[in-house]
Amino acid sequence: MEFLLHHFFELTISGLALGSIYALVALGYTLVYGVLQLINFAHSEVFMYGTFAVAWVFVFIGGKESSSSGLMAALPTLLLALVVAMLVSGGVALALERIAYRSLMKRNAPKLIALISAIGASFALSEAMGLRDKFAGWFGLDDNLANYVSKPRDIYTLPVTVNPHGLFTLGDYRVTDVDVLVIVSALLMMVGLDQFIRRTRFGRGIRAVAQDPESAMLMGVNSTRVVQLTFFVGGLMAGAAATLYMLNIGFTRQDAGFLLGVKAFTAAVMGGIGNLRGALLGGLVLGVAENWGAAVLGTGWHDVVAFVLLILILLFRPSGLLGDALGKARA
Amino acid sequence: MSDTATTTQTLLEVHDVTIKFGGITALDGVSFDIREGEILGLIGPNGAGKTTCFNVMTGVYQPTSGQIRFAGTGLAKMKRHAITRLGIARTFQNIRLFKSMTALENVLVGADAHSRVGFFHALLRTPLQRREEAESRERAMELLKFMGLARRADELAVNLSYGDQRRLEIARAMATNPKLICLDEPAAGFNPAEKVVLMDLIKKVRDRGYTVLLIEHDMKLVMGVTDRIVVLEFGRKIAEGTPAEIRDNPAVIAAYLGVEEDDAS
Amino acid sequence: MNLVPAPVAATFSRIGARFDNRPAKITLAVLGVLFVYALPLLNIPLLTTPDSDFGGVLFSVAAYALIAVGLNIVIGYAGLLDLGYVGFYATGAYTVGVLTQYHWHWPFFLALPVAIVVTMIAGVMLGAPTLRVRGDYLAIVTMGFGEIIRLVITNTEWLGKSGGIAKIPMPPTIGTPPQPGEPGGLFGIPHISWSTFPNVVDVGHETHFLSFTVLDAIPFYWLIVTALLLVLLGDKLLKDSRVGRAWEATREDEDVAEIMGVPTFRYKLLAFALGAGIGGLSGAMFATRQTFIQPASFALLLSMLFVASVIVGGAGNRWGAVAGGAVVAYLPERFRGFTEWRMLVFGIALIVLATWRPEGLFPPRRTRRAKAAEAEIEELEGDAANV
Amino acid sequence: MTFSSKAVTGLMLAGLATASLSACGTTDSSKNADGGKCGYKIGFLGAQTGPNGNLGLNMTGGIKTALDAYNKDHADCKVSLVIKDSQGSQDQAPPLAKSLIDDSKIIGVVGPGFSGESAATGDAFSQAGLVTVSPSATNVDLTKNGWKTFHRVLANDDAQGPAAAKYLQQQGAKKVFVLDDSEDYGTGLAGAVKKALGSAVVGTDSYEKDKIADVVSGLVTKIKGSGADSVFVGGYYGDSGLLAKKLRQAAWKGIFESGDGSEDPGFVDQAGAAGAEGAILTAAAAPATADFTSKYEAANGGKAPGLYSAEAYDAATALLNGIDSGATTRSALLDYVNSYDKPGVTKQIKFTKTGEVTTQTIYAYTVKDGKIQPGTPIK
Repeated sequence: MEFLLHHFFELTISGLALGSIYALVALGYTLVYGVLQLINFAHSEVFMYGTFAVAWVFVFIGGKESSSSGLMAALPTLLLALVVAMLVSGGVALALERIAYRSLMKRNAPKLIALISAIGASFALSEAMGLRDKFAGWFGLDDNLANYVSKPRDIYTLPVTVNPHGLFTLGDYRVTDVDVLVIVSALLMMVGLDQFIRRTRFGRGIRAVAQDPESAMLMGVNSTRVVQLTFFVGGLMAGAAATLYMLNIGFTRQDAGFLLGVKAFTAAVMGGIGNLRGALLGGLVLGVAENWGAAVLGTGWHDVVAFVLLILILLFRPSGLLGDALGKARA
Repeated sequence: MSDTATTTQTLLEVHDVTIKFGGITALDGVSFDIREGEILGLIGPNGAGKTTCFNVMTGVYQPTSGQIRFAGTGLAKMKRHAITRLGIARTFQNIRLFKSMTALENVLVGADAHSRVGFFHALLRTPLQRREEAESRERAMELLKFMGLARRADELAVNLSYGDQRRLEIARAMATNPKLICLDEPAAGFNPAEKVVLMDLIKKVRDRGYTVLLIEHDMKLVMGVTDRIVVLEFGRKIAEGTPAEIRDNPAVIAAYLGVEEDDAS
Repeated sequence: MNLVPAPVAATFSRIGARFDNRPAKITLAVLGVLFVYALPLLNIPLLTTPDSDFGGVLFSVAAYALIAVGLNIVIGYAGLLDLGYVGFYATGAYTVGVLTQYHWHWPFFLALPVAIVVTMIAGVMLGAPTLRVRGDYLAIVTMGFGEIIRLVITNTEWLGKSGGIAKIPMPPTIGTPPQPGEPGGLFGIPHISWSTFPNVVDVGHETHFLSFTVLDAIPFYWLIVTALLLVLLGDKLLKDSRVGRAWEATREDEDVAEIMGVPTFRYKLLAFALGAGIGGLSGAMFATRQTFIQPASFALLLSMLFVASVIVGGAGNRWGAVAGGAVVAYLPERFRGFTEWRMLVFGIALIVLATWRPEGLFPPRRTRRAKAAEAEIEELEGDAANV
Repeated sequence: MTFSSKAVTGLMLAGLATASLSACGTTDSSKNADGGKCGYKIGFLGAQTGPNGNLGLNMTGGIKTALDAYNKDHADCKVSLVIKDSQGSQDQAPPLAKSLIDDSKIIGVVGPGFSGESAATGDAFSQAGLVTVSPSATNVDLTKNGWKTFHRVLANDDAQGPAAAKYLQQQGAKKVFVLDDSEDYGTGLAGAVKKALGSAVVGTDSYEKDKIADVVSGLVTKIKGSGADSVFVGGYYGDSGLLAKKLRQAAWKGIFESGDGSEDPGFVDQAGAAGAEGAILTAAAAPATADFTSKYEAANGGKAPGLYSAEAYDAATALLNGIDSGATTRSALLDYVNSYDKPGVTKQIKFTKTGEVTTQTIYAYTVKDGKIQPGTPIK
């Protein structure tokens, strides 16, 4: 406890940085759930493909040789990686919608079967990444692409180590530029999305379908298009999260998504699933609470803290911190 | 059989019940009694608080103030299934059957409310369990027959015709062996000929010894079948009396009948 | 028009089904059960896994089937999505581990019922506070519970931490106790070998009846199949009683069920506890077969596979659950020829199955009937539209 | 219509799967104990897929290197390798072990890969008399089970731990923070280090293997806050590398040490050259020779050897030497391995009665200029 108080700012800032990434991924869960009442279990893989896209962009530009750089020097590559990762994740999310869900949704299949399809898609996507050298081998490209596909089941590191620099001091912790960038850009993404949903025509479509798919359709909203858009936007956010994750953590592997996905989903539910601001709050609360809890109880209890907190919150606020749904009334 | 109709003992007592949702007062100091063996009509324009009143009697809502007593027992804080076991059953305005269960099974769920055997009896198939199961089935079939649904016993509820579904709801409610049976707009969507049959049916239900509370829009039906009528408007009771008294009550005519003409179509 | 009124005809056919076919049905059932018991000895070509021990694979198949039947009570009957079922599985396994080896030295068959009871209590303790939260939230709460169980084991000295519990005793052998090189048991049953056709009885390869050793998984398979059959029987008795009706009504419309006098919360809790108990039973069997358990064996992913078993088979149908469990445990083992591709293939297979048969391989009778009715209505509507 | 066409597709898929499977499935042709002069097989039981698939692939790479050399010299009587992918999971291992045991052509096994699967299958191998040589299972207790067939070509945690502790103190460490990854290997090694360090330990903690990304910042705070001048991590390079990087980024100046699980080029990749600089990695293996590296690359399509590759090579070589010498039954090969005494790539390979390798020299490797430098024995 004393330790927590001594290092309060340090633990809180790093918790916020991690929580921002949870929150961005949580958005994908929350959006899809809001519109389809579906747990998009494979969203974690959407994130994972984003992390690889980021690493690959860096390898493409600077080679696999590891080097280090400051944040400012890495910024141009980072921005390019952000764009590519968002597009890759968005694309994977779209493909996921098309292959794993659309025909089920069309036929109004039980929600649970969509969950199975999602689990299957999650396995397949993760394994496909783990077999990337084999796929490259089919085309005889495994030598040319060795930098990208070799050691497929191993960790894949970002070749450039971005060294953070202290900006200002809070308590006795020197807040770094990376901390600030991660938290601020996650918040900006979040605010942008919130505005997008609230103010644009697409956003209205999403809200309309979320509230009442049938009436929305009668009112001329193309629900397939809206669902696609929802997946795509969720994918974009996951791509952004992937970029920040790679900046902060610096490595990935084919199962990196699963671990983070569980947390992000927890964050989404904690905040109130279907609620965008809830995802933000849930992510941040989860990130910080985990960090505090681990500091007091030991790092082995890190995830226990997360899940116990979730259960407690749901017991006292059965619809999450901010209530569920994109403004939908409860039945 | 019908001798109970003449008793005047109070079965259910609604005393000064108020319900507020947020800032809206749905029921405002409503009081009335239901007497054993009668058919009581509860009417009022849309939004008058009929269904709210209904829900508070069956434990779906808790009253903000006031109390409801059933056969001498206060219903406050009682679980909904316990209220059912005490002897209040209901149907739903928008039909809510267990769609993927058969007609017979729907009724059996109601009948189970009073069976005493539990998990271990079921697991071990004890004689007691088998006897009770047989009795339940017999009773359920009898009720289906009473409602004219015997031939459709093994049909999934979702496959029944609209009218059959309405009748099945009544059968299911009766199966819980209630003292009071509350029908929430049972004639909604019926044509005049069907309504006549239904009127008969409701009387027959009462003749079997049940007390009936009827929420209904259709004045003709209400007037034809009820013994007494309570009229609600904006969450308040504005009149109570026999059909004849209500028909002549100027407040009712002003508040209700005019409106009714409009949306009776 | 039929000459015989429909209800009468229906009654007749029902009576007919009950009496006329009864001996045939019983014979079939007995033959089926015998076949299931004999399966690991028969080495049926194509069915037998070429790259892994068939007896061992069948044990996992039966274990998954058992788990799926238990989870089917929770998901299929009561309609509660439980993503943390592995927590109960772990609880059962660790109860046996602690009771028979780590802290005490009880015999297995004494520890087994205790394990079931402990897991049921765990189920009630988890269910009592959480069953009030809404459906999809329950999924994540239970998922958290599954992780909590694993993490608590990982961090608790008393439960062996990450090192796990080793040398868990096997069930006692009936007959001669096994010695090194001597399998013991009551008598040996030769396997069948098709490669030496027509001389198919392979006397060099015997399974010793009720001799529990690490070298032969088949007696364990018999043990767990017996448990599975008993559970299936209990499942049928419950499902056909008012308990089953109450579950079904609750799943269909909880509010209405409550108003019809069904204490829905109590029934949900019962489903949860029963499901948990069966998970515990399966975990206990796993512990004694494996003789070594570690928290790593109870990862979250397993819960997903368990749920997949139930849904793939057809939620709400006990035979569907059995089939689903078998598919999920068997396919990856059968397809070992694919080596590193097999998990990819499995993932794709799940998508294909979901798209191809959204109601599962064996949907419950009701779903089938409802589907048929829906199709009929659609057809009628189609006709109407054409006119 | 759509339904039936889908059904057909499904059936075709299933049919295709079955056809391709039956084509590549192995049938156990012989039930005799001895199946002719040639056609011997050695087995491998360990991960090929799953979270630890990379380590298992390193191992099979080493085995293939040994096997290629052997088969080149014995073109008339080749030995083949049967790989059983356990995904590193102790739950999947037992039936796979049984299927190795049931194939009478398999007379020796490299593996099982990890401690968990070793513990789950040791009894079965021992009762079947099928010799196993593990390239990577280091849990101390494995050799205390009375198994007759278990061997390993690397020192157990009890040998490595004290040496690692000693070396750390020789470097001037006074206050050590000890971490483990909550897995068998990591906790075992970290436990041994803790015991050897005694009161020099100023703090301990554990994270979950492969899940360090969520907790690494908290760990850095803790380590810095404890005032430790050095850190020991019992875990694999994916996790320890990230921790090293984050510690250096947070301007922590102490000594970073980890065990053989981190002695892989992946550690430097993960930590970055600056993060890995000066890190000490202990291992029970002598530095890989250039000769082995080139042979490995030749046999594995140019891929460089990784963690446990050399150990697997040594294990396979011991078995193959036995087959070469005419020890072609299980019992003969078991005897042969028991009395084996030849130099390997990593060390002299000779086993004690319980199956421990006798050479328990621990080497300390230091990272310098982005490379793991050849190690020196810890004395």
